[in-house]
Amino acid sequence: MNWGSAAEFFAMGGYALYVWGSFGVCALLMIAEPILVAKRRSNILQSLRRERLAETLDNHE
Amino acid sequence: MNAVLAVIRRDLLLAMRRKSEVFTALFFFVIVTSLFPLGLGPEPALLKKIAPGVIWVAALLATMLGLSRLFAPDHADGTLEQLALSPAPLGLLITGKIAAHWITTGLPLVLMAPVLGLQYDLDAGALGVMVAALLLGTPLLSLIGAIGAALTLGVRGGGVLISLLVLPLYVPALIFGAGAVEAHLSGLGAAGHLSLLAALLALAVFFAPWATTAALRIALE
Amino acid sequence: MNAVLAVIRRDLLLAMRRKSEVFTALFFFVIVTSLFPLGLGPEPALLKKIAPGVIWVAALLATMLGLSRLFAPDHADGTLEQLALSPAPLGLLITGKIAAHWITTGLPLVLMAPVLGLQYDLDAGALGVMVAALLLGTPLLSLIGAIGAALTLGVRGGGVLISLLVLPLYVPALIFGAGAVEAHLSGLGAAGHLSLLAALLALAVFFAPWATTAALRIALE
Amino acid sequence: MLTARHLACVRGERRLFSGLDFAVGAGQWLHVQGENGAGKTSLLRILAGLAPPAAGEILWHGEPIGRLGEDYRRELLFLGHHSAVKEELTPLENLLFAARLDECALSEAAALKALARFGLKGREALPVRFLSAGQKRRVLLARLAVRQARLWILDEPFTALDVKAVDMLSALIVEHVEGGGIAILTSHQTIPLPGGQVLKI
Amino acid sequence: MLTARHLACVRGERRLFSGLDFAVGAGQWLHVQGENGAGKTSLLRILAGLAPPAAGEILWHGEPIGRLGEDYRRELLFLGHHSAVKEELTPLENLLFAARLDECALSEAAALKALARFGLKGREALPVRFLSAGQKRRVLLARLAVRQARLWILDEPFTALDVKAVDMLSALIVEHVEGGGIAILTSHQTIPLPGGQVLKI
Amino acid sequence: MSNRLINWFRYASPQSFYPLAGKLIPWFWALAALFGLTGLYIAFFVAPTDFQQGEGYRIIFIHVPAAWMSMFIYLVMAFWAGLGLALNTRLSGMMAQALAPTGALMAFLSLWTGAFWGKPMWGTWWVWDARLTSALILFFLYIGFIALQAAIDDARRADRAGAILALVGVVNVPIIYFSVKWWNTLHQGASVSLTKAPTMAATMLWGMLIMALAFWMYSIAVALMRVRAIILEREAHTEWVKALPEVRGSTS
Ligand code: HEM
Ligand SMILES: Nc1ncnc2c1ncn2[C@@H]1O[C@H](COP(=O)(O)OP(=O)(O)OP(=O)(O)O)[C@@H](O)[C@H]1O
Ligand SMILES: Nc1ncnc2c1ncn2[C@@H]1O[C@H](COP(=O)(O)OP(=O)(O)OP(=O)(O)O)[C@@H](O)[C@H]1O
Ligand SMILES: [Mg+2]
Ligand SMILES: [Mg+2]
Repeated sequence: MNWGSAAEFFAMGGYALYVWGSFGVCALLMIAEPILVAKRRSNILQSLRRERLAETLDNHE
Repeated sequence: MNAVLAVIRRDLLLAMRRKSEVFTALFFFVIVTSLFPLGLGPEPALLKKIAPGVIWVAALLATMLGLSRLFAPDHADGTLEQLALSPAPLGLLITGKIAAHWITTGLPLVLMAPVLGLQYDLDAGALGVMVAALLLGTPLLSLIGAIGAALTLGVRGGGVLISLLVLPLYVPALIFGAGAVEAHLSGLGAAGHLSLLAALLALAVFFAPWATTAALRIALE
Repeated sequence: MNAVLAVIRRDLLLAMRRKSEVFTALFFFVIVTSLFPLGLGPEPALLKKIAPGVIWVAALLATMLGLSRLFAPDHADGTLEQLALSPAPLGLLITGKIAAHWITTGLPLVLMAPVLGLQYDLDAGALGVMVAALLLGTPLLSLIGAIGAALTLGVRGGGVLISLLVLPLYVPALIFGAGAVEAHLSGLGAAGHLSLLAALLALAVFFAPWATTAALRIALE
Repeated sequence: MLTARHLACVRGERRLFSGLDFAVGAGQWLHVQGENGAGKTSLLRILAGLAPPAAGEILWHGEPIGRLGEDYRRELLFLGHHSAVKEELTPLENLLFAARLDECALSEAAALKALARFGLKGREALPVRFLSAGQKRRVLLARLAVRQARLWILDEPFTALDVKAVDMLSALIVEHVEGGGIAILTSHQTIPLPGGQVLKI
Repeated sequence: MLTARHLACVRGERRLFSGLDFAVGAGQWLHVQGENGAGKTSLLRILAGLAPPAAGEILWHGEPIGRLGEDYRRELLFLGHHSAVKEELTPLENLLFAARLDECALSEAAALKALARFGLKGREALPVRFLSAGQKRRVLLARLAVRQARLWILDEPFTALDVKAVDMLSALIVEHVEGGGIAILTSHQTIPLPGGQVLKI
Repeated sequence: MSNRLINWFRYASPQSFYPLAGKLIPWFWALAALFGLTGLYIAFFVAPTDFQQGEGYRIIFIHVPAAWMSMFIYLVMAFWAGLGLALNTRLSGMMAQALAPTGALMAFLSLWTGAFWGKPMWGTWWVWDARLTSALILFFLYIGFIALQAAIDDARRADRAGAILALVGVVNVPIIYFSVKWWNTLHQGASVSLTKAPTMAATMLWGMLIMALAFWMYSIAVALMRVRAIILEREAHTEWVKALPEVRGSTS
């Protein structure tokens, strides 16, 4: 175990900006990417469902 | 006024529709600034010295690249005719087109420049001056460029001819723009250069749309 | 073979007819290399140091400028369809077009470069190396550029997209080309760089027309 | 009332026509006829004020159009071979933009209706680039159904259109003319319209 | 003998046609008909081998055109909306280049004669850019009089032509077909030609 | 045709690949999380402080995996692209398209973390070192690929144009790498160069490898997710997509 306290951990021996700047951006992007992809998927699913609905309505007319 | 907004909106929409349009002008800027070190060698001291010049030349070229497409597509497909036939005054509509051009090409450059400055090892103060200079300078580039674009319209081989017409006119912007950063780096203060740039910009805002419109009318005949 | 010659002849004729075409690529080259002293200030030692890099970057940009018009007009007016329908193999005709492109843009740069080198105070030996490097390098630029031009054909906003695709691929040519002159200046001898350039050129002569033709066929569908 | 007096047009060193006189009043239409290269397109562009005539003058209600400027342009709708249809935009976007440029209010619903009338239903959201030759023309012509203009100047409006579209367009022109409008057309096909002056150049 | 078997064409997500079967033999001509956007241009491009069909195959004398390659292209003349006419070059230069590309010998005198036949006398040395819409089409069509090809595929050859030119072109096509050639045309106007199969899509 | 080959072709069709990918994705996410957490634990709590670089060196645990993945993904992308061009299978192009953004992300991360490492170590955000420069150019190649595909709206055309670009790029990447390297070593600039990586302690190496595995699993998971979205977009009008339970949804 390298760290005496949480504060020490976050200070990263004076390299906090650099270490957390890297890890932070990395985490951010790696969380954002799957969310964006999931959103893309839900968008297309939604429009597909809407089309389907329109089709069934057309058929009922 | 409504018509002007329509022109701006449509041009932005077209830029978005062509998707790559905005980003490629930007990436061209990025790539050209990255090419210079490859041609020149990786010495930080040398690179720092040429940074303002390189960034300005790259901004100038990036703006210039898109110029031939400022009016040419509109000329080819008759939009320009329709603009001239619109009840709204042509000069105003053209100003709208120039504004849209700046938003899609100039503004992204201004926003990207600090990152490139870092690559060339510039400090925060110099970066600030550079951004200020670009903020004044890129609209100037769009305004002057529009004149060149209008003059070469319908002239075959116009795409390359533009650069010939426009680059000499860009020289003052280049000198004051790059000069501002250099003056700051050498401790002289950039205020003088920046206010000269601002004066040029004010001048161009008055005269460039007028000259552009006149040139366009000639092309339309 | 006859058809290839016809393609080359016609492209040269078109370049002449558009008059400005040849000269403007050349003038662009001249103007960019002359902008640097303006952006950087007149320090002879600094200028000499950056000369090979600046000249190569300028050559590269000058070649790139005309690329979007390598196939686009032929695509728009149906010439490309007719080339594909010609009994002669398309790959050969395309090689002809690339050759014509080099003759109209690359060759004039090679011929002009020594004069610009003088501006930057290069000596005769360095000028010789530079011409040799450009003679090997500019066809390489045309060949690689043709791939980019073909890929972006019919793609809206293609003109600027080309630079994004092509500039990264130009890096080796730039490094060895500018490197040759620098190596000569620093007394190391340019033979190594030049032979690498020649090797790259040989590679490109084989593969680039093939890739270009494949890309054009996609655009035609 | 559009009046032309002693119009002449010179292209290069070739005199295409000269001493052309005619007048078209409200509720009338003019069919400009001539061989290929006779100068029909050139004449229409001159009438629209896009190019100056080599000699003569054009009057709108007795006033030279150059002096009228905006007032003339507001009454005019000129459609040439490619009038401002952007290949990247959809038919709907093109139509809406044209309306805004003309400074006439057009709701999206009205635009959709106009497009449907021109047989573009289902293609409202497809970039024009993908459309067929005839469909492209229809996008252009849809402006006729939308814009309120007294004077229509149409250069070969019937090209590339199929039979149904030709009929529909003719009906539209008849309606315009009967409503007191003026139309000036060129066409190599016989125009299925009643009445109409003929101008041969 | 050109045979199409079960051809289908899909553009975007739209199926334009499918299951198209026809055969055109020597001395016959085919009129492809259909509304705007039906897929005529798409069909002609497929027949010329410029685009692959979504399904089906095209045979030339019983062999798939893909396999024939050069041998098919040598027999084929395809003229679309803008086929390789350079605006900067003169009609004469355009025609000479087209001939060289087709690998057929054409003397300058013969080229001039062909142009004159198409009513371009006096315009041989004027850049095409200055020509009128109809004159541009004529430059393109002059290739018909020059090139020896068995199969003509022409997309709306009559657009923009005046009455005289339409007659002249029709005569040329009749001559070609009667000489054992094959022609495939589209046109929205009625074609003033005798005989001919009709294909509706 | 042998049975194996038929099977292979079966999965090469988007229709059968779509559910398969759906089943695989959770597993890759689980593996990514597992390796990621282990890797982070090693990175922050097991690996000792570096005697030269202090705590700053811990960036290595994401920097190197990102750099590796950025190069590896390009190869995989080019492989799929080439396959698509040669065999004309629909899925290959979609795979290439799905991989590109993740590859670009990795390239960006290697640049970003490298810069954040370089500042404390060398005192500057950037030097024109061979490895850095070629990483930058690789990033440009990704952007070019993505921009080209985005600019072409016909999907099949975009696939094939992209494939040609990817193949041209894959020939060029080694050429670029060596040319940059040669350029740089010939010059010997004034800057610090990182030709010699610090000889690594075993725990560091392990941490790095495990993080690399985590990145790998992450890339696969995201690429599979994206390829599923792409399949839905492109095959939107086929019967099988309309019959999917997620499309029929709760409305029926
Ligand atoms: C923007 C800056 C940087 C970029 C773009 C970058 C890029 C790369 C790349 C592409 C690799 C993988 C190379 C390979 O495996 O062959 C790599 C590995 C590595 N980098 Fe960086 N780097 C940067 C900054 C740094 C800095 C500042 C350091 C440390 C002082 C560093 C240390 C390392 C180490 C130790 C490796 C692993 C070497 C190996 O496994 O062989 N990098 N970097
Ligand atoms: N620079 C020039 N020198 C000589 N003649 C020219 C020049 N520019 C144009 N022309 C001629 O002017 C005429 C232009 O005619 P215009 O386009 O108005 O014809 P049009 O009646 O519309 O024909 P079409 O029915 O073919 O559309 C053409 O005959 C063309 O050859
Ligand atoms: N990406 C796409 N998505 C949907 N439809 C498309 C797409 N691309 C083309 N189309 C449609 O395909 C058809 C193309 O038709 P084509 O150009 O072959 O028509 P045509 O029969 O020649 O018509 P015209 O008589 O107008 O020349 C058009 O209906 C067009 O709307
Ligand atoms: Mg006309
Ligand atoms: Mg058609």
